[in-house]
Amino acid sequence: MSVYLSHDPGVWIAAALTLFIFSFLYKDNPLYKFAEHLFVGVSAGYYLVLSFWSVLVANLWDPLTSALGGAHGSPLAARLGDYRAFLLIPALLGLLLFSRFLPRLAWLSRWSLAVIIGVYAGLKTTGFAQGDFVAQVQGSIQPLWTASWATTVSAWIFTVGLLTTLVFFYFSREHKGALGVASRAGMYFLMVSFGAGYGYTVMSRISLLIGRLQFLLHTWLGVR
Amino acid sequence: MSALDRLARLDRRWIFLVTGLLVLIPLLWPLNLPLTPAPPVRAYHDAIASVPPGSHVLVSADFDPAARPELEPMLRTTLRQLLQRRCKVVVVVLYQGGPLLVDQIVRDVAAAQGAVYGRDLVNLGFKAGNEAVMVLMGQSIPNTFPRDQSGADVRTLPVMRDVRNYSSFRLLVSIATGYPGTKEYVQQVQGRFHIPIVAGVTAVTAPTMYPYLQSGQLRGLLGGMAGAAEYERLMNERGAASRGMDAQSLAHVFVALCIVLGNLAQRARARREEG
Amino acid sequence: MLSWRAALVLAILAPAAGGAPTAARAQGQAIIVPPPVIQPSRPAAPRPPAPAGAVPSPRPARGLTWKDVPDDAGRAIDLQWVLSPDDTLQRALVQGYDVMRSENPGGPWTLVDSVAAGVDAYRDQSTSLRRNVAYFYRIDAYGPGGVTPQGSVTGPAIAVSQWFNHTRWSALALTMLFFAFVLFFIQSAQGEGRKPFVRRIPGIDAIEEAIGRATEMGRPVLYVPGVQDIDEMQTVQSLIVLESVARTTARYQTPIKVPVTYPIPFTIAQEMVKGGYLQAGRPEQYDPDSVQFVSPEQFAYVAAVTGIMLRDRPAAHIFLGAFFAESLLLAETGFATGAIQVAGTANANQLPFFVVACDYTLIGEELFAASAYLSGEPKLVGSLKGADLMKLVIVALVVAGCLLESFGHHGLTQWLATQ
Amino acid sequence: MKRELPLFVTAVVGLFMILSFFVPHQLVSVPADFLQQSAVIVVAFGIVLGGANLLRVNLEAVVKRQPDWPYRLVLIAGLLATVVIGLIEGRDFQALGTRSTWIYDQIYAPMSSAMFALLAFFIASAAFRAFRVRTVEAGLLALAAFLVMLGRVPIGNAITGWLPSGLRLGAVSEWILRVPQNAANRAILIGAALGVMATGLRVILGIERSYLSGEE
Repeated sequence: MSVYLSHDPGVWIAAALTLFIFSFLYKDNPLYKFAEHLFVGVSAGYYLVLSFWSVLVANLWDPLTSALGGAHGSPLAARLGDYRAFLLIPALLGLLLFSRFLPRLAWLSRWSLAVIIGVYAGLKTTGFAQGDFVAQVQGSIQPLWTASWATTVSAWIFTVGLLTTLVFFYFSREHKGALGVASRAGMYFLMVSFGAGYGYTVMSRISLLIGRLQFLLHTWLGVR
Repeated sequence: MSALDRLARLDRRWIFLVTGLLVLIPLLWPLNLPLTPAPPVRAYHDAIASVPPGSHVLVSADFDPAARPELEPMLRTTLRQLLQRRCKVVVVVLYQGGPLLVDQIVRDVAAAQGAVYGRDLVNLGFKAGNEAVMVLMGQSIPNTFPRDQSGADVRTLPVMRDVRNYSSFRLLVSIATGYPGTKEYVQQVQGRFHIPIVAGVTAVTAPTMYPYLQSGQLRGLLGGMAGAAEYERLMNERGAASRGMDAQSLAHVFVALCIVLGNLAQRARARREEG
Repeated sequence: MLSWRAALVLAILAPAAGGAPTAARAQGQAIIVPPPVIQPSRPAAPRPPAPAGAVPSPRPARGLTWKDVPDDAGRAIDLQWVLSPDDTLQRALVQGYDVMRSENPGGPWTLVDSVAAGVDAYRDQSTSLRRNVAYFYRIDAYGPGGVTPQGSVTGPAIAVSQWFNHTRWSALALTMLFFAFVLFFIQSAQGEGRKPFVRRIPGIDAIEEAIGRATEMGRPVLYVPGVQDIDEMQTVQSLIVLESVARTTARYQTPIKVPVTYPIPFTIAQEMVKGGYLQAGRPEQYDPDSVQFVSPEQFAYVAAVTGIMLRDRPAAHIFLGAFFAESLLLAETGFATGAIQVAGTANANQLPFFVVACDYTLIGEELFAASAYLSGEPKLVGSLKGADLMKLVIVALVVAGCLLESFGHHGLTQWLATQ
Repeated sequence: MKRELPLFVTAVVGLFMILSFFVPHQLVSVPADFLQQSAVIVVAFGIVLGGANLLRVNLEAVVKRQPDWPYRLVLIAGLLATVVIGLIEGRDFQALGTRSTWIYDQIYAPMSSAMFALLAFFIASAAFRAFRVRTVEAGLLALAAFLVMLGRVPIGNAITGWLPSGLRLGAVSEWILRVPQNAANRAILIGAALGVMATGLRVILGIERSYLSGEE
């Protein structure tokens, strides 16, 4: 095993910041606090720049200036994906958000919120109706008698698990008697599912540590 | 004070230390435990292997550096398999922290495979808006991504000549860490535009993908580093994921041991407090 | 029987399988018009004229049919044809096909697109295609020997806009049924003016208990509304619950801290906390800095929140909303501080960590029930009843579906199918 | 009016978006697409608003010399440096070799990954301290975790190699994920979908009006 330290100052900075964050494992300390605050500042700045160039400029400013500059006919002749002067509406709604800095006009920002909430509430409602509700119900339907006994047993366990867990989410009655038994079975299925989720997740978490250690070992210290 | 008693009062920093060492040591001295590809991994590999050469494949790479150790090997191996099959690859990024990282990987693999940027593959870069962007892409991809990652007009790129929307693609590969990701593609795109999807996800999200796998909404699935390593195995490579699996094995055993020891210790303490 | 769409997919997936299309059924009325006059150089086509001699030009494709793509806004037409007999792997006479389009059976023809040899279907959705316009199509086979136009043209093909997407019948029916249930129960609860019965949900009851504990200890309450933007309904739900929580903390005169990841939820969270203090009759105690914008980056956010946990030492941590990997960092760091913790999320893969490290956990739908449960308003509680009735419908659907499948009837499954 | 009109806008927009899912006609799909575009743009404005807010709050803390003000200064410096450099570098700020790329690679990415890597330590500690098997429920949770954890790595199959292939840990963990885990997960998905739809409906119809609360 040989060691070959990196000569790139950037790698040294990255390694130092990594170690600052890891120092939290020992306890909260000034190095961690430094990294924490730097991280919050840089990440917020990064998102700001990203939104500015990739949405505000690319999707708003560019099409708007070209439409108002008369680049392709009437600025109002909108069609799918090309909204021309109509883009002034989201621009106005976006600017209204800044009314929050003026307490007397802060209520104006509700207009922007109203549109955003309306769009996403509507989109999500149907998205979940199709993708999570209908599709999941459909996916749960399977034959309960098959040629292979292993498949049949699994199908029964699956169906019982699904139905009892749904019963667990039933709010209109006290969970007593038969309902109580079913809801208890549902609880057991939930617990097995959570355990499996925990066990499965370990891999993901360890992976991240492996990634960081590989960086420290190979990229920074140059261990071969 | 008994050993179990002392264990019950154990400072969690000792656990941190052991975890760190168990991961570090096999990275320095590998054990090379064997790998067997699971059926969803094989299905993922086969779905790509059955795309006719020359057709377009859409790769949505939605992860940030945090998910890199798990998803980067998947993206690399996937791009390699696609380019070796002479597929035309279009990469998009909908996850905020990802564009730069993905661009580096794409260029790196393209260079290694001798693929020509703009002719064999393109990286359209990032667009904010989550599902809304997914739906917009169903109308028109060149309108949604007028410029690629490096600012070139996508209409001038040969690889984009036949690309209109999802129907221009034979397969959608979603390599995703969270939201927006595979789940949203299944909901918004698979439901509306009927394009076959395969996915590579972190080990965390993998269990929630099983319903989609079972219902046929996903054609194949890579889950976490193990999925990536098994996929590398199918491609006869020994990449970063395969190398990390030894550390995984030891750490998994340790966490399992923690559950057992934690309970033994707690029980001992409870008994002593009773007595 | 194979649907037309399935046939198209099969045809695409098996392009070189002998060249015979799986189901070339004439769905559009293909009218046969006299073959177009073959001109040696076509204005619209990019192909060079055939070199004389050497290689013969390919025989033409035939049997072109069209079909308006269903369930769209009149933006596309599907075409399918029978491959040229020369389109085989052995005889490399065909390199591909040009899809030609005209508004007139006699031309002039414009090139829409080219497809590779072995492909016998094409979906014309070019931006130049207009709805409600009659088009004629022709498929030209081309190869090293030159271009051979199809012997006949097909048309008039018209892309028509539809008012209903037929693949979404099941989603529409079930959504409408569900909405009807919810609205019915809301209406009847409002009419009767009393709260319908809902069983106790311990996790939600624990929220008030936690705030009470914090008040006794004289320490603040930490409220984490998830790490997603406003386009996530869990965030919306969590912000709604935040108002009730803020009302309680205002009543107990306990400070609340709300770090937020995204600006829009941040704006709404401010309104909510302010609203809560207003409702509790203590607007003067509202501290505008109690709601704090941090960063959309999930781990920058976690770093800041764990900072609050360690330095301000809140006695109650309430995590409600959409969570990802950060759930474990938050819950485990919180566990170490000894605070009472209540969590709730619909992100199934994060629930294990909350269940393990928190005192109470709201699972999935319980999170969405929280605002109604906490408010105690009859009409909101009524909507929970609607969801419950829908669950009974689902149970019935699954049982009926499984039985039907067991006896080999696939009707219900197909009706529900979204793909 | 300051409250009712926005609520009305939410209702109209929300119902229209629901409609657009079922109606492909251009009179519906084009405006719906425009609304989605608009939402994306307004959200981007929000990010700028958030940045301004962050700056304001932290500058105040520095001016008032709050206890942690030097760290706040670090935050402000990080924020301003990233924004100013990104804006100066223009729309190609993410190209290879720019300063923005350097900041991303050497500062943002390593810290993000390092925070994430902390999870590896916490998951072990949670297993040791929090996995208390006192009830049947907790026992099932621990058992499933134990089996899946070992079954997902090569070593699990290695130690159960003497069993028939269907009973090896790898196969057992696959079964747990595929059958009981999947069943409960699906019930959570369906329940949550109902919750999302009900909340969406209540918000759209203004029954759950409080997202626009606060004073008039």
